[in-house]
Amino acid sequence: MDSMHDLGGMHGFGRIVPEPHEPVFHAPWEGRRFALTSAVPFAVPYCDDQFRPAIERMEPSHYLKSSYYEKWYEAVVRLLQERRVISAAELDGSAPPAQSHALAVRADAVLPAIFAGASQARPEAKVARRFSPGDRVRTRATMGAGHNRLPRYARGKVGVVDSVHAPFLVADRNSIDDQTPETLYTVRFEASTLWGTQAPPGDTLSLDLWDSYLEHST
Amino acid sequence: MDSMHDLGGMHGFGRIVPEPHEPVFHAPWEGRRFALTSAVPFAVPYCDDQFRPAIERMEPSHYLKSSYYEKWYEAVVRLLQERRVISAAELDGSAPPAQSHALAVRADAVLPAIFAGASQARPEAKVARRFSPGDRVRTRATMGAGHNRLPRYARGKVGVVDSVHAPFLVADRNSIDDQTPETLYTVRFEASTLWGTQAPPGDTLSLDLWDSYLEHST
Amino acid sequence: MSQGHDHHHDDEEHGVALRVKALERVLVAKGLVDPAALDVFVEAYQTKIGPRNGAKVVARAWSDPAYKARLLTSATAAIGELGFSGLQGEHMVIVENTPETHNLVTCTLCSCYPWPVLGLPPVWYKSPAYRSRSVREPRKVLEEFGVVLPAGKKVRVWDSNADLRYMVLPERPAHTAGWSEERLAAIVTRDGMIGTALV
Amino acid sequence: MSQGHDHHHDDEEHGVALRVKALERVLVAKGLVDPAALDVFVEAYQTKIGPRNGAKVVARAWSDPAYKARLLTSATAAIGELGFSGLQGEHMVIVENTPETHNLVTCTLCSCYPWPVLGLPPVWYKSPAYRSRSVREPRKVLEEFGVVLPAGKKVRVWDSNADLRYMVLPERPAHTAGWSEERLAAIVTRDGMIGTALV
Repeated sequence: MDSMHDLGGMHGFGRIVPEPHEPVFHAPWEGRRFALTSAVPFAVPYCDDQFRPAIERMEPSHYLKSSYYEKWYEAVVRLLQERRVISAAELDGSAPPAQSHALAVRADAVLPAIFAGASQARPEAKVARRFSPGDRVRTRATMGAGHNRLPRYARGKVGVVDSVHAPFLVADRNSIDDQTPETLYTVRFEASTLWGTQAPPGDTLSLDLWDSYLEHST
Repeated sequence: MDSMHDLGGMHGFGRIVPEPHEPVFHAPWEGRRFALTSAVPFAVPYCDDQFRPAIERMEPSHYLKSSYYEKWYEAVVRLLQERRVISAAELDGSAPPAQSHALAVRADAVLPAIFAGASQARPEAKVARRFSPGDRVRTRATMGAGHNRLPRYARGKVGVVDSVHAPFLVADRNSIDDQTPETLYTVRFEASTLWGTQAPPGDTLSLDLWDSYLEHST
Repeated sequence: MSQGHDHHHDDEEHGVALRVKALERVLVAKGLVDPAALDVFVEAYQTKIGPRNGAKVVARAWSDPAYKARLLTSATAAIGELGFSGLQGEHMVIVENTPETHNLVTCTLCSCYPWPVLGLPPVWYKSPAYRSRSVREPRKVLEEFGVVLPAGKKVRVWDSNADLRYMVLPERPAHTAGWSEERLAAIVTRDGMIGTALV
Repeated sequence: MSQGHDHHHDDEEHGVALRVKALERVLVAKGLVDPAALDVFVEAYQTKIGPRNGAKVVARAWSDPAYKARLLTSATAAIGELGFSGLQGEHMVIVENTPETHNLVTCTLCSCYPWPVLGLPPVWYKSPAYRSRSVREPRKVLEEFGVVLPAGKKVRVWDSNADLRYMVLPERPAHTAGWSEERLAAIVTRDGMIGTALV
């Protein structure tokens, strides 16, 4: 999906404005909103690879204008509605909330869940490992209309495999409930390959790319 | 410049909404605004290749939200200010307008100027013509931070030269007052080259590309 | 623009109108524009330069094989024969729809459009939706415009990114045999010459 | 967020606060979330999980060569030794700044960030400005943050686009010889571990 989220290398967004002494949450409702989006997937399971496309489907200028927690909030509401867990009428208060069969995460389970994480590695999976460190690889030139994690700026580009990792679920497929894993590689690109000859020689950029994102290059 | 204007192939903009019986101008001020942006370059010469980058420098979400005549209006004001033809104080009314030395286009010169056009072809120029119809060419993989007319979706892509045109001023250079022309070619790409294998076989897309945008391909 | 005529919208529009008027006043006072010249620009694109010009070109091409041949090889000159020329049409290319091929014109980078034959572009042509989708999913776009192509017909998209300006020559409908040029011109639509309609 | 506290902004903020409260009410009523669990999430990231964790990792690596070796080869496990683990840090990679190389971490596609060691990302890290520019002109970005690199130092950018999460191990400042881990940890900043500061 070549949506507004794929910002790498775009011009026109101006200066970066750090906020001095930025608090974790700017107001109680911001913390509450973060907590809601964190707690919901325990009751209504969805993974990041389903959550992210829900964000990516936001209307582009709204995407640019909204804060990140706001994006999360909208994505959660969208996912809950699409899965018919919640209705528009329940949301706007015109219908009383119907009891769901899902199980809310208990307060005492939260910290253990945070510290356990949610790894998408599948170390035991038998999968192809077509590339080795030092191999020159070319990334796919085009991606489809579905969710994927190959930024536009790195398509059809030649880099070198830096390291080989475990098999991981592939974002593209996992977003549509296909949990076939693939080997993940860290691939290093010369900055000049990505941005042209003005880029300082020797500067590099690395991305983590699944096996099917790559082909051998000369 | 990889700004918000380079929209080709992006997802998320929704349905196209034609306006039934759309008038040429929706209100008198819209016609007036169009006319202003059309008349000013006669007095303060700038070409489309300088006008467009002024639009492309708009803040991205503002770019998306504003109508096209609004973009023109802002670009004209920006160019006039950058060239010190008009001051912020004159614009906001806090200083009286100072008489300029530029010559406004006369009413009786407008129609002849419209019908004459403003060709950027330089048919007599002696320039390289490295490619011929039928040649396979690859477009440049990266463009710099300057103005250019090679959309991101068509970078590093292989197509076939369909036709060869006259030498034309090159947008990139013309935007910075370098009027060295180059041969222009129409290059045809398979849709699947640009968008992937989901694209219907046989569908194509054509772009008009200057000599330096291309290299020979196998 | 015609939508959402609520109070907020009217306020906004009023603000823009005032800003435009203020700029005109300053530019006139500085001697950079002549209000009478502005009138000529507005009137030219409201009355002289619009899709009726393109329709005449199409009708002539449908009626006169020799003209059509000139139009397809030397579009700018052939269009000039009918008195149409100038800004944003200095280098015209006519792309012909055939039983095998449907053509669609767009401009993804801005709003390039063949003014001498089609006038100023409609708002939708300049919208992010059309600009983003026309190149990537032209068949879906055509469907939204009500154009369903027969299976096997190829789509050619022309992204007007440089100095050439494109206009589509639609297929002449079968039922128009013997029609006068004037009658033919009356059925040719702006969208037909962009490629978002069949005629 | 701290800027522009005008009336309009306050209104908007009030609207968001109400919407969040309304959603919480509905989700609680439906049995999808437990308000007490929400409290735990908020508290965890306000008090337990933040850049002080990462600073401890850095200070340990600066003080203990064997730990540093483990950290650079098996980052997740080495970070786990200090009790930090979990969501958005399941597969950690530590990238070491050296006299030859400066590292910068970003996420152009969303907001990936190593939560167990750095907590939740600051607003600027998630901004279009940082996401668009960090990969294309990292040196200009660093300059804006006040980091001017000596000539010849290479920049390596890490765009966290998949399952790995990156943290920078800054160079230990020369003047800190003999300092305790606690004292060292106190000088390590969040930005130093993102790469937008030297320490």
